Amino acid sequence: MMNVLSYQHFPIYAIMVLFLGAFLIVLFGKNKIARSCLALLSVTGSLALLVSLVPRVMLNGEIITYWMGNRAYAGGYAIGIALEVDALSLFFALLIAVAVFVSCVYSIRYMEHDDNIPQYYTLFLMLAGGVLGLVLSGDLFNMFIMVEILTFAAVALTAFRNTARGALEAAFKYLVVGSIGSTCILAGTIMLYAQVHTLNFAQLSALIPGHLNGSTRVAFALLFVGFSTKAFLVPFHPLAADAHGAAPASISVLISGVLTKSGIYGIIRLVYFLFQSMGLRPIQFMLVFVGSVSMFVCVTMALAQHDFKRLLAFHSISQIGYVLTAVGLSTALGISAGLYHAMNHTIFKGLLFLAAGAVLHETGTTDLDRLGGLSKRMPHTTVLFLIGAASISGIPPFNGFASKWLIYQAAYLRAVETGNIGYLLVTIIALVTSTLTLASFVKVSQSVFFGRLPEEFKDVKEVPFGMRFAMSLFAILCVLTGLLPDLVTKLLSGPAAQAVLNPIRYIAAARGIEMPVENAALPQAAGAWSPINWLLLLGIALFAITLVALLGKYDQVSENASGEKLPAKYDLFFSGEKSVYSQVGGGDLFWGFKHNWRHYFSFMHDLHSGVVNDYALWAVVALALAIAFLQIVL
Amino acid sequence: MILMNYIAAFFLIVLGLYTIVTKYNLVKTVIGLSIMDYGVNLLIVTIGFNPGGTAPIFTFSELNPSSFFVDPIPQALTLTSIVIGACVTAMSLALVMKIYEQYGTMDTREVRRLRG
Amino acid sequence: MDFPFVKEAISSLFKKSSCDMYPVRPSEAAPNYRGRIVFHPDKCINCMMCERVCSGSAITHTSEQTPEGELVTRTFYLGSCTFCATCMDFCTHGAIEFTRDYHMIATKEEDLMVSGTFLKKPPVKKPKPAAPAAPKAEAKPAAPAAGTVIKPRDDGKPVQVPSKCVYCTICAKKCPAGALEVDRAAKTWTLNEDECVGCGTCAEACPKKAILMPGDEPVTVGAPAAPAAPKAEAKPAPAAVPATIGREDGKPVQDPDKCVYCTICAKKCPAGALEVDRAAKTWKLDEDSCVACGTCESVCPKKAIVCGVQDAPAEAPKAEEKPAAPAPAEAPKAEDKPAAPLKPRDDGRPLQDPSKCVYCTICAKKCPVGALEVDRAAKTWKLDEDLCIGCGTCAASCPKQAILY
Amino acid sequence: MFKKLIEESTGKSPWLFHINAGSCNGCDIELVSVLTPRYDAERLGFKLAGTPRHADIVVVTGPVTQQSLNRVLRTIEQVPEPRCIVTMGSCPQSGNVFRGSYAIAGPLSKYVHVDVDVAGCTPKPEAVIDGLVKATEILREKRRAMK
Amino acid sequence: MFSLAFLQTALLYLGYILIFPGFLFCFVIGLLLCGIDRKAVARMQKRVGPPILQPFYDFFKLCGKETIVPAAANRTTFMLAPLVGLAALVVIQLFIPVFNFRVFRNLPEVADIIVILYLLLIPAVSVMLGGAATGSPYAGVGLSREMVTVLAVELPLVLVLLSVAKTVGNALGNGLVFSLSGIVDFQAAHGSLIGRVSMIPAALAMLLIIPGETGNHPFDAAEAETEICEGLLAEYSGAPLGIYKLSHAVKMLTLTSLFVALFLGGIGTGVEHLVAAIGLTGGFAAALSLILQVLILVLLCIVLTLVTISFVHAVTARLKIEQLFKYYWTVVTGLALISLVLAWYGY
Repeated sequence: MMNVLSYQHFPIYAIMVLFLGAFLIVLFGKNKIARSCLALLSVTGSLALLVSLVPRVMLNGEIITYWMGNRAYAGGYAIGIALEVDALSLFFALLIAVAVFVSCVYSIRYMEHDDNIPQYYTLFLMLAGGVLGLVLSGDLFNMFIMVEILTFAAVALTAFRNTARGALEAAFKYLVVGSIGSTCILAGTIMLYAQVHTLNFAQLSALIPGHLNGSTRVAFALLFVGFSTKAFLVPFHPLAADAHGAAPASISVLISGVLTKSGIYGIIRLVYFLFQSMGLRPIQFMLVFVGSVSMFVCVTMALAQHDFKRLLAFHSISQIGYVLTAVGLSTALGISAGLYHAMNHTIFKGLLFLAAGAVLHETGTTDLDRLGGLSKRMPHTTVLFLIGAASISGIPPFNGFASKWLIYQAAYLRAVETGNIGYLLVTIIALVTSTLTLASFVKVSQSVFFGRLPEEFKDVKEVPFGMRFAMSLFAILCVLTGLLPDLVTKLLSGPAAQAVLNPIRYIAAARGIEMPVENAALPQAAGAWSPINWLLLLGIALFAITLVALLGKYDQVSENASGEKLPAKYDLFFSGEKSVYSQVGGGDLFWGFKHNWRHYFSFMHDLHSGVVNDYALWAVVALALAIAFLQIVL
Repeated sequence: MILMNYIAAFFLIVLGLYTIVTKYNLVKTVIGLSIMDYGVNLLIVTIGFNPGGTAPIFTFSELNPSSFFVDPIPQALTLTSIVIGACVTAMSLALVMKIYEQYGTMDTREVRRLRG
Repeated sequence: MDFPFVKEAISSLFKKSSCDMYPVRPSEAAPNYRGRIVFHPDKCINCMMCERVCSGSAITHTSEQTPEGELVTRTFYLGSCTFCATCMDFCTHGAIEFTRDYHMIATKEEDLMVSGTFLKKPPVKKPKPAAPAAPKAEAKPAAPAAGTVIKPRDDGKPVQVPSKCVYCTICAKKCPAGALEVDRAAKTWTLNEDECVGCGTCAEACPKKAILMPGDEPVTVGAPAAPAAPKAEAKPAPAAVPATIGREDGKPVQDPDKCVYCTICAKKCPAGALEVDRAAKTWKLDEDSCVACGTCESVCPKKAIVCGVQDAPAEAPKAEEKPAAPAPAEAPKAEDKPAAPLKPRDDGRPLQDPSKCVYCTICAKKCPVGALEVDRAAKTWKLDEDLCIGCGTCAASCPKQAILY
Repeated sequence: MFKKLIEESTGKSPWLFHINAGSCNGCDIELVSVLTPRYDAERLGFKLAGTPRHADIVVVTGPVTQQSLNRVLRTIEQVPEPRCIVTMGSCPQSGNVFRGSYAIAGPLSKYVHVDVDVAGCTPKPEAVIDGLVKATEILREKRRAMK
Repeated sequence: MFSLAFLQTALLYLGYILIFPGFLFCFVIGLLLCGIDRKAVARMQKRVGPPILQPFYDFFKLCGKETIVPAAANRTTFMLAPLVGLAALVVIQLFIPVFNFRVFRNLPEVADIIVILYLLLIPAVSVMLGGAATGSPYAGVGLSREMVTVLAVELPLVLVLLSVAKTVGNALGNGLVFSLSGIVDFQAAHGSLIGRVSMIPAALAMLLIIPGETGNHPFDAAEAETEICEGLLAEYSGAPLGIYKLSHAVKMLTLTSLFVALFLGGIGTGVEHLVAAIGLTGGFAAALSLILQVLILVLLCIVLTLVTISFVHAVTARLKIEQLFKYYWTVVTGLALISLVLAWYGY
């Protein structure tokens, strides 16, 4: 028996801490301080435990295999329940832990005016524990259990503010389609079990190549569709939009930053471990196709949105599309870029959702057509939002750009290597989607933070420090991961990508065999981008220009100091009319673009009908298509 | 008989999906989910079934290579799955009640404030 | 896509620019451009016509009584001017001139003022200038004897026909230049030759047609004059064209019966094809210049011009009636009911309110066509129906609001 | 030296903002004709700006009707210093033929200090150029007086 | 660390940023290009046009004007946005090689063409945010149009860059060359890219992209001064406005010199040999060849400005925003696609 404090126990501790916290909050949650401390302690503990594993797993390439009750291999069969932590698992676990930590810090102030806060924290920690369990688990059935736990918690949290518009509806739709997905996972799991009679992931990975037949292909399709519902890929994206829009912002962070990642994690495990020996090209095609479609459809859907959080939700799926596309490229560079982007997505999307939550917290609405001009009232939130927006839109030097840039390179290199014009198309879609993303975030900046302040929001204040602190954490991460792409690749995404490409080590580790780390060179991009140098140059140039400008009395401006009665001079120019509140509505901002695409947009609008039957039908059709595709092509 | 089970499981899953897709009543949707769940449970149990096997209840002393029993793992899975299915049903029914309070209807075609 | 200007753009790149380079190379305004006003105070007779016709009220004057006479300063504010040149047109003496100078830039309002000052000498109080003129003036009344023929003078100045003159002093009052001196008691009529501008106002004003202007027929003193002769000649004209009046070619035809020779048509004629002499009562059409635009017809206050062929019968009787009947017929009407509240006439001509009228003669002075005759002493107010063009100036100028319009 | 440079530049790059305060459009068309190839005021650096914030010279045409008065004043107020106000045509200087109308708020000079009057109805483009050049000189003077 | 060599290097780079390919160069040449453009347009319209130095006058005049911050505006963003936009543009200029001259000769390259593509968004975003910060509804409309213009231009620009990368990569046999200096090096060795069949449509597309990216007529729906009061700049006055105008001028320089680097990179690179041929060596020769190269670059930029910006301005009328979008996503994208397909199949 190992020492209880040995690092092999850390993964299970990290999960248990969260569930224990959930349990304790049920007991002691009546006290405000107690529950906040408990929640914070659990998430901090979980994060700390995972971070302490970084040097071993990421740098040394160690794979931690932990058998529950020390029931290791017996007779060639993995009977016990295992946690198996390789670089990929740890990579996702770290993302999750960070997102959960920040979200928890944010919740303390954000949720303080709600009822039933103990239940909130309980569900929150269960959700976190579920996702963490999912990514650390080495057992397919346990993955299913965790999926159910997190779906449950997520549904309950979506409906948490059940008086909010559409919250119940969103929760119900999520529950129905999510259950279809879970059932698919269960059915897929059991079909694999029928073939090879094991549920241990490593052993499954080892055995499936010998049992590749129609049944396993159906199982693959079922699992793929099941994890796709968790990642909200097209055609499951309307659920994400509904759920994100209705849930409290701190939960939206988890749904977008954590839940979708669990889906991506599942898909990676599925494609690169379980079915690693399957012919790669059709599966690559499937991943890249679904990814590109998600990327493009969701970004265009986002352009048409009028609600801040719904818009963010669609972007969330669009970014997941990037991740899936990159992962589907199956090159070291692509996978590394995809994982990098997954991480960045968690960070900047978390930041954006928190900013949306801050706006909702202060103004009570997220309707883009009603908001405006908040930058004067909420300057910090604005800056933080802008960092997030610049990140997601791929503006250098923030993290979104760093990873997207790698994705472009990877896609184009892949296109050139294979000579496949489809990858070229994907590169172009990825490049254009980035600009479309920028467009919709320009829209949000204009409609929420800049533009004119409506009368009803005259007395809006800045959000409390606790919330700003949480957002700042994400913002700092945004900048850091953007400025240090090499470090991130070396420390986090690179090892994870190596792990993905070497499933043999994973399989071997489960049997207790240490395989040497192949010191494969880190993926190299074709182009060059060193954000630090660029930032240095920009800083010097900006400093110089500012200096010159200030010497030229740039800061001598006439401003309306009194602020009382507006002299006409400081009024806005309205062709001489008295200023009235008038602003182009958020949804109608890009008329010139939408006009050319009006048939597409009206088609998409009709398609997203909001009827749960339609969404279920999409799920069924997707399932049918996946099964048909795999049966025909493979 | 085993084939019959598989067909029944498949039929139940498809019936559940059919109910979810075509019925515009929230409660019927929940029923569809349950049916689908039962179908999968049936599938699991069927997979674990070995014709002629005994119940997998042994002590270590009784276990020997020649003992022939049904696979116990799927049965354990089924139990878990049933529990989860029950939870899903309970949760969705709770949501349906709340939706009915708020929307005053059970028709899914009218529960579509979020769309587009 | 179509780019029609590609060739043009490239070729203009190598051509000289079509730019005027204005400030570097000065540019002249087009002929007849109406720019800065120049006022010749020496020519001005202070008839106020310009001020009356100015639509922008750009012309003002100030006057000051000095021992020398009335010091009148007339100011043209270019900042209010529409440069329509109506003042120039109306100025009988050419005191207003429009130059081609368009450079009217000012940083102060005063820079846009054009003004001129002149001395208007009082007609009576000036013995000096009257003296040298006296002999001439006296020489004339002395000369005529019975049977002599009095001819109009060649120099455009008036000549009195003593046999007709009743020394009513109207001419003296009307004279814009104050060149006439008439003494009713002494029965003298003196013309100050220097002052006289030959405008003909006196001849027009004379109720007895006792003043001859150039172009008038000589009068044989003692013999019965035949002033109606031209009228008699004019009358048969409409009769000659019984069914329709007007010309086929759209050029104007005058109705002599209605025409009051107010000259408005001539002034408005864009082609300058009309020549109307008020004094001579002639109306001449230059057939070559006329463009048959019909402007004269539309501006004629008396509807005395017909352009194009029109049906005559409807108008013929009116035309025949007017000279004889209407004036006397309507005048009594107004006098019949002094008690009843006066109503403005419906033909657009002014009507006096005797109860208010103080017979100050201002209306008569302001009347642009001299259709009013007011005698202060006699307290009479007479309207020459034929001359009146219904402009309303009298009503506007009346200080007592005694004229209904 | 820098100040001198700015002052010189101010004289060479006057941007116009045109306000129609009830004009008959005659002056407006002439103002535009100043920018046509024949007169080409851009030679002298003139440029029509789209908003008063960019303008140096405000050109007002029209007799300043009651309806437009407030708007004209607001717009003029929004022009940054140094600024110069030019009235073009007789209307804003006096009301011209509309003088005394119930709808006319009167000459512009009643409300703001007008720097240059360009008389004429409408002024010839040459006259407009003259007036604008004059305004430019005033602008330069104003710039010199600043700071 | 603070050795003499370090100090020397630091000073050198400071010089790069502030003087030669950096700020001063951008300022002078950018405004000069702008002046030449205005003059040329005037000449094409048979006008005399403003003096070539007019943009300088405009800039200095704006520096001397009052800066009014509207009450509805967010002051920090209002004042900072123009500076960031300009700085970003100046930094981009550092990455564009002047034939053989490169700022980062001894350092790893900082940014490739894909990065430059996105760096070019920063000035656009800074204008948009600055405009949006004023709260003016005109800025709202302008922002919408500016963004749509960026969207419209982005797709063909992406295609052009990809086809250039592919062509060079094909020719060198190593797949892809994203590095701008790599592209210029290739051209120095193998002749300008414009000489290749596959690059002609791309160069044409790029020519059409330049006025759209800079927001020049007829693609200036975003700054339509007659309909939406200069759009985003509606509330700007004084020095910040001057900096925006300067940024616009610098953008012209950046894009034309990017065109030179992408398609005409072979033209000026022979100068060094020429200088060597007439027997000059040493520092003087290097300086001379640099000066000659810069002169050639400026000359080419001027020609490009005349062709793409001035000429197009003179012969067209402003497009409506949806026409603009359609135009770029059909005609120009079509051209770029032809090029990409040709490059793909190795022509």
